[in-house]
Amino acid sequence: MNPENLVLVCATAFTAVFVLLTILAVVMDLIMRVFPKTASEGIKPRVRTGPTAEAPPPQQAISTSDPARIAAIVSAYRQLFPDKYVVRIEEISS
Amino acid sequence: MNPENLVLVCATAFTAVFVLLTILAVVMDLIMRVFPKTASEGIKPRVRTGPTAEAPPPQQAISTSDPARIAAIVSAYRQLFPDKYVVRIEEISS
Amino acid sequence: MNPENLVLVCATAFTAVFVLLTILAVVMDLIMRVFPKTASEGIKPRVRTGPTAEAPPPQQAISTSDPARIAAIVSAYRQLFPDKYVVRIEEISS
Amino acid sequence: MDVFTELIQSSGFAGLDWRNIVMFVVGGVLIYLAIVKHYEPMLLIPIGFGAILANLPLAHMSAGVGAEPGLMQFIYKHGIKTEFLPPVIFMGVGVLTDFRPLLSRPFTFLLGAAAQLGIFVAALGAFYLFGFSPHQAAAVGIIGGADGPTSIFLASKLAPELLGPVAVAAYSYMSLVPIIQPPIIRLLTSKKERAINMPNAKPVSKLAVILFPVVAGTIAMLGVPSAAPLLGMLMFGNLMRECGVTERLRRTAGGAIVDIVTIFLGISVGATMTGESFLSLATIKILLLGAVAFCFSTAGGVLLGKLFNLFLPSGKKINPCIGAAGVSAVPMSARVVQKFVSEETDGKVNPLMAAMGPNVAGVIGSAVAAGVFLALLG
Amino acid sequence: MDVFTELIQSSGFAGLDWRNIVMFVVGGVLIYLAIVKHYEPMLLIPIGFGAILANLPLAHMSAGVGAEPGLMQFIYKHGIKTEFLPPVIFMGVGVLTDFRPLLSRPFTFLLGAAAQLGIFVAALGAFYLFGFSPHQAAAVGIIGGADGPTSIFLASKLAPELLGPVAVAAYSYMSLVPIIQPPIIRLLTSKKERAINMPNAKPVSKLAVILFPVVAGTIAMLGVPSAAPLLGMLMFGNLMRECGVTERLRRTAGGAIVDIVTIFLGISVGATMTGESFLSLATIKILLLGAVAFCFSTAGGVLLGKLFNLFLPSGKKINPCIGAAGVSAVPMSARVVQKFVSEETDGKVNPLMAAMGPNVAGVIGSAVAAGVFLALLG
Amino acid sequence: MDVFTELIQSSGFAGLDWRNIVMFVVGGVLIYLAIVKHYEPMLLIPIGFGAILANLPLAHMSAGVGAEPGLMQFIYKHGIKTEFLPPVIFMGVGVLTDFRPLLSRPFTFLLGAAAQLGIFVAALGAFYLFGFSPHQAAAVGIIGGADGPTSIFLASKLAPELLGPVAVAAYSYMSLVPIIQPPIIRLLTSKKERAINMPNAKPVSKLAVILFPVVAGTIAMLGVPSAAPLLGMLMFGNLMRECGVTERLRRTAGGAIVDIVTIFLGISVGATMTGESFLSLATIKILLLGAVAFCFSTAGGVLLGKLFNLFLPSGKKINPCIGAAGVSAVPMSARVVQKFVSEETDGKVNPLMAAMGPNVAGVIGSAVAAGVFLALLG
Ligand code: NA
Ligand code: NA
Ligand code: NA
Repeated sequence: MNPENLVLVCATAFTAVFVLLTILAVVMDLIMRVFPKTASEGIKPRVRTGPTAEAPPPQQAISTSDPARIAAIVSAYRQLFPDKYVVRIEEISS
Repeated sequence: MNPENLVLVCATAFTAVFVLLTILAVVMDLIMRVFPKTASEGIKPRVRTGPTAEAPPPQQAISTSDPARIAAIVSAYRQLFPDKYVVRIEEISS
Repeated sequence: MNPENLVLVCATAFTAVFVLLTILAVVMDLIMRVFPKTASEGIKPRVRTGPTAEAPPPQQAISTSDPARIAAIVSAYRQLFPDKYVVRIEEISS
Repeated sequence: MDVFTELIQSSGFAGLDWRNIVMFVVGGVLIYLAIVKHYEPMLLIPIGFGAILANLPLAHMSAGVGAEPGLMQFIYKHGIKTEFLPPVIFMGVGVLTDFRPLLSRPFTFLLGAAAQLGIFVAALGAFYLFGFSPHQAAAVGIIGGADGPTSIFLASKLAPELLGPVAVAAYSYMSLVPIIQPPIIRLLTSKKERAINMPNAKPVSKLAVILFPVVAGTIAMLGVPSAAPLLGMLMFGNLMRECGVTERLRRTAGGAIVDIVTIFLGISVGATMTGESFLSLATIKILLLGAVAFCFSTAGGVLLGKLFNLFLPSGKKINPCIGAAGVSAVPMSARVVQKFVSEETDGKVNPLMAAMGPNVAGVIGSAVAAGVFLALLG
Repeated sequence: MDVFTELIQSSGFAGLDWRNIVMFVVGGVLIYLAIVKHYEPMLLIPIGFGAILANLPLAHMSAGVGAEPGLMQFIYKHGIKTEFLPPVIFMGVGVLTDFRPLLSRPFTFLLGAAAQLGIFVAALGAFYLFGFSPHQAAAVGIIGGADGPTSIFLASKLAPELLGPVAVAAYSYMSLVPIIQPPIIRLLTSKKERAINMPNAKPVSKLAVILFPVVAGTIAMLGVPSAAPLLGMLMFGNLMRECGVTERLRRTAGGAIVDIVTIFLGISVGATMTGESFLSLATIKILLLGAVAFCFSTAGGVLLGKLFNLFLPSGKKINPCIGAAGVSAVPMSARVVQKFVSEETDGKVNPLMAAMGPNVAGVIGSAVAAGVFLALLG
Repeated sequence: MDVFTELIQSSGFAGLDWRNIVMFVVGGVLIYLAIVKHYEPMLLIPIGFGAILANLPLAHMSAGVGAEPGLMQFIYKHGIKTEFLPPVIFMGVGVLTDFRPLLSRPFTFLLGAAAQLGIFVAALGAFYLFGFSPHQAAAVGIIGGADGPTSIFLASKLAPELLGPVAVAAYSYMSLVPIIQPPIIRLLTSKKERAINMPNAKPVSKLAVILFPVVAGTIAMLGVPSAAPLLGMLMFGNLMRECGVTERLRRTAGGAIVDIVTIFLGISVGATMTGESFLSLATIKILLLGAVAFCFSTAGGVLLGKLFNLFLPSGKKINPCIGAAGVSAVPMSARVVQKFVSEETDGKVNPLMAAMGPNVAGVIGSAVAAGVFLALLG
């Protein structure tokens, strides 16, 4: 490819990014369908404040925990501690 | 030595391993005779469960502690926790 | 400079060390005059025993704490623990 | 008196020119921003101090193309020119990144792709408007990927003479994400769109999390082989994170190794910023293009989110704001989106987890973009 | 459409052949064994992932003889070809190894020597039966030393083209010790022999423990100078462990340094496993010979224990089972012996400490064997 | 029998000569001093063991000018000859050093300068009395700076053939500070002078502490550009320490990095000590000159303190003993002064903090001296 034709280079690159990430999305979706989360993996919604460098895990096992409640906790927490964030909510069923 | 004569090479190597490790055994035995463990170094049979990567220290000061008892503890412990092992038994004389 | 004339080399080097460290002393003195310690930085004379590799912070805010008392504490402490040293004295006003 | 004269002449004071002094100020400003404004301090402290070192006359402490041998050039030559340190940082990024939010909402892969738009806009602008060469334009454009090590990796290969300004722009704008992104998101979304709640996330099995670095990594590296140093190490780090049997490697790879590499990468990148090379019109152009790149990347992510909504049924619509997090700048950008949406909805909508999806996808996206640039221009 | 074609052609998918795909499976199997079966995960995770990287067409991520320049080849060239990383691992082994069990029963030095038998049986088999060159035969034989870094060190010097399969065989069989050793021990010992209790151990003074790395190290390195890189660093690490005054060096040498080196050693060794080089009859022969080597080493240790008993008075007889621990594979093999004997005697005999003696002696034994091979063939 | 003969001949025992054995003893003595007397164990354990390694015939474990390729020479060539490791140690020193005591008493900068006197006395003695070349004389003199990495840095550049003895002398005398300094301080001060209390210290603002590495570092490196590798990394480390926003970099730079570099620096410096090079009259001269250097440095600091007092009003006089701490040997020397004065005054005067000022100034002082030597002789 003629490097001077940067429009084509950019179009190729952007297309490649889209195509590749779409493939990854499809493949990972497939994998999750074939190997779904089993019950034994545990249903444990928890809250923990973690170091900011590490991405928080997603809310797991939504069914057992009201998302609105999570949102409320997260929101309230962030009011109090703006530089921390909620990565886990641990519930003790009583 | 002709490298093609691998029998000789192997014989030499195995002999070297034996001779050298025998010398080390003799020398270290001598060192331990010349510098025996002094009383002040403490007689403290203890049990501790350690990380598996590290080799456990040997049973020290056997005289103060029944080896059968150690074996019993070790054995019992391993039944319960097969991936841990006993590296120290701490006795509290009562 | 002729390297053989080591007297001159040494004289230059020693002068350089003096001149440079004097400049640093003046500059840092100036900086501390321009940016003095503010009240908000806290007046907290404290004692802490630290690892020996790390240099201790100086006695801060002498005004609130009798230097003789610090010296007494430091001295007494060193009698007891010759390989430790006092780096902070924390006072609880009562 | 003679000794004193000689002392002065062999000192750096004699060789000092105005550009050195300006660069001392630039270095000082970067250090100031790091300390007071908390702009990416892990990188801007070393880069800022490196910029000072590079401008000490006769000290041989600069690095980069044509630099004289010295400590910084040694680190640059063996760590950056060899393309070793940036992939190692990527290993650490892999160790520190949880891809579950992405896996639990696979469509966010696409938002992470769209949010690379700024890369290409800035590259084209650099080439057609500002007269950069194609190689330089690609290196400048990658700032829009909002990913420091990717920018350093690509710039050191395609346009090492621009490494300093590209790295400074990348890290600075990553820190400016809280200022750059909210107005753009506000401009492109309606009050109603911002209030879309998207509580549903697929459960992610442990097996999927472990297969991700192996399978997705292999596919991505097959797709764009020239991105393999970055993607390979990213996925290797992530495998060490998730496999559960290499705890001590994980801890060291995400701890001591990242720190060691960050220190040496940062200070030697900073040391490429000699006054001679940094104080030029090109740097101003790069800073300008970098800002443009971040804006377009933000917009790209948001707009794709809106496009999705055209086709999605009413109950399944997504909050387009999370597309902005696709620029990467992990995890800053996801938090900016969370804060923005939460404030706009009085705390009712909190899309932090949803935003982490495009956020980590954006890391892969910009590495892929860098790989394609390398393949076609390298 | 043209863009898309070009994209596909410059991708790795086009260059993929069946051997690459087989190697992806091999890499995946190694990762699976590491995660699910806990086979030496610290090494097999990096090696497995490295094997995948090596087989990505056009990615330049393979290493070894004739590999194109790239990240993995960079690590291989500077870390393995220079003979730097394996000795550094040995320093960490020295830091993590307690030689007291060996010192408290000096005769176990000899069991550690006998359990190197498999090295020589396999080397001779490789040469005379399978047609390997003498250099290759030695590199294959060393698998019987059951010591990863020693195998990598020797193979990278004598037969770098076999580095991948040799390392895989060494680490795999080390993990298979619980399966390989018990039947051989059972075959070679009587019920009565297995029940021999050996509670007596000499007390070991702190001074002897400190003198060991210095004195024994010096003698061993004088005896076999070509083993000095391995033995020197092993003993240096052990001196840092035992001297009691270098606590922070000890902690870093046994922690961060081992981890860093393991990561880079593992992934670059894995990256030597291109399909082209790995998928050959030689690899199958090596895996076969490796199994033979482990069996003969186990037998060697046990048989010398039995030979000892011919000359020892009835009260002082040793349990020949502990000889099997002389293969090294620290501490797995000693634990296998402990478990085997304890189960055979209903928990009455527990020779863990006694087995740790030959176990750590075996590390020295195989390093010495490697040194002699180097001296005579290198 | 033939095999056995060949085995012996290819061993190091055959090549052993008396110098090797003497060096084993020297190495053993260094290890003994480190363990029993706690003489700088972090360095003397590696140096002592390295000295043993270097003297193993046929092991190729020595380093330095003309050494054969091998593990130690590899580390030496890539870590020391490249001038990489000593500045990295200095980064760690910067991380571990608190300059507040110096800033709170700025006049102690001058005491830290005066206490470099021994450097120049020893250098002149080495040149005019002992016949060393100017380059060698400077490398020998720097021992009087009482700073290990500075000594290694300068010696490796100006007189690599003397690296071993210079490093051994520097670290040994640093450990002997408690024995060397008190008599000299006692000789030069009166009972009354020792009892001078100096409780007043300026308060030091956080801003001043942060500006110190940037501003003072820049000025010092402008003044003596050839000291930039040492001073630059020292100040960079100190900035990471004090800036408050790079906690994890600070922890790794003062922890794992210092440890890793200390291990490899120490053992490869030790490995330069072959009997051939170390067992010479030059070594004895160097040890003698090193002692002289420490004495004169101590005296220099004390005497400048006395000179100050001639001009200071009675209430503001300083305790001249603290000048002795200016040799550096941080923090040993400051503690020696504290102990000496405290004992002399029955615990009434405790100048520890005041002595830390010249103590840390001495680190800068000797780095500057090394820089000037490099500029004029290098
Ligand atoms: Na990105
Ligand atoms: Na072995
Ligand atoms: Na000094």
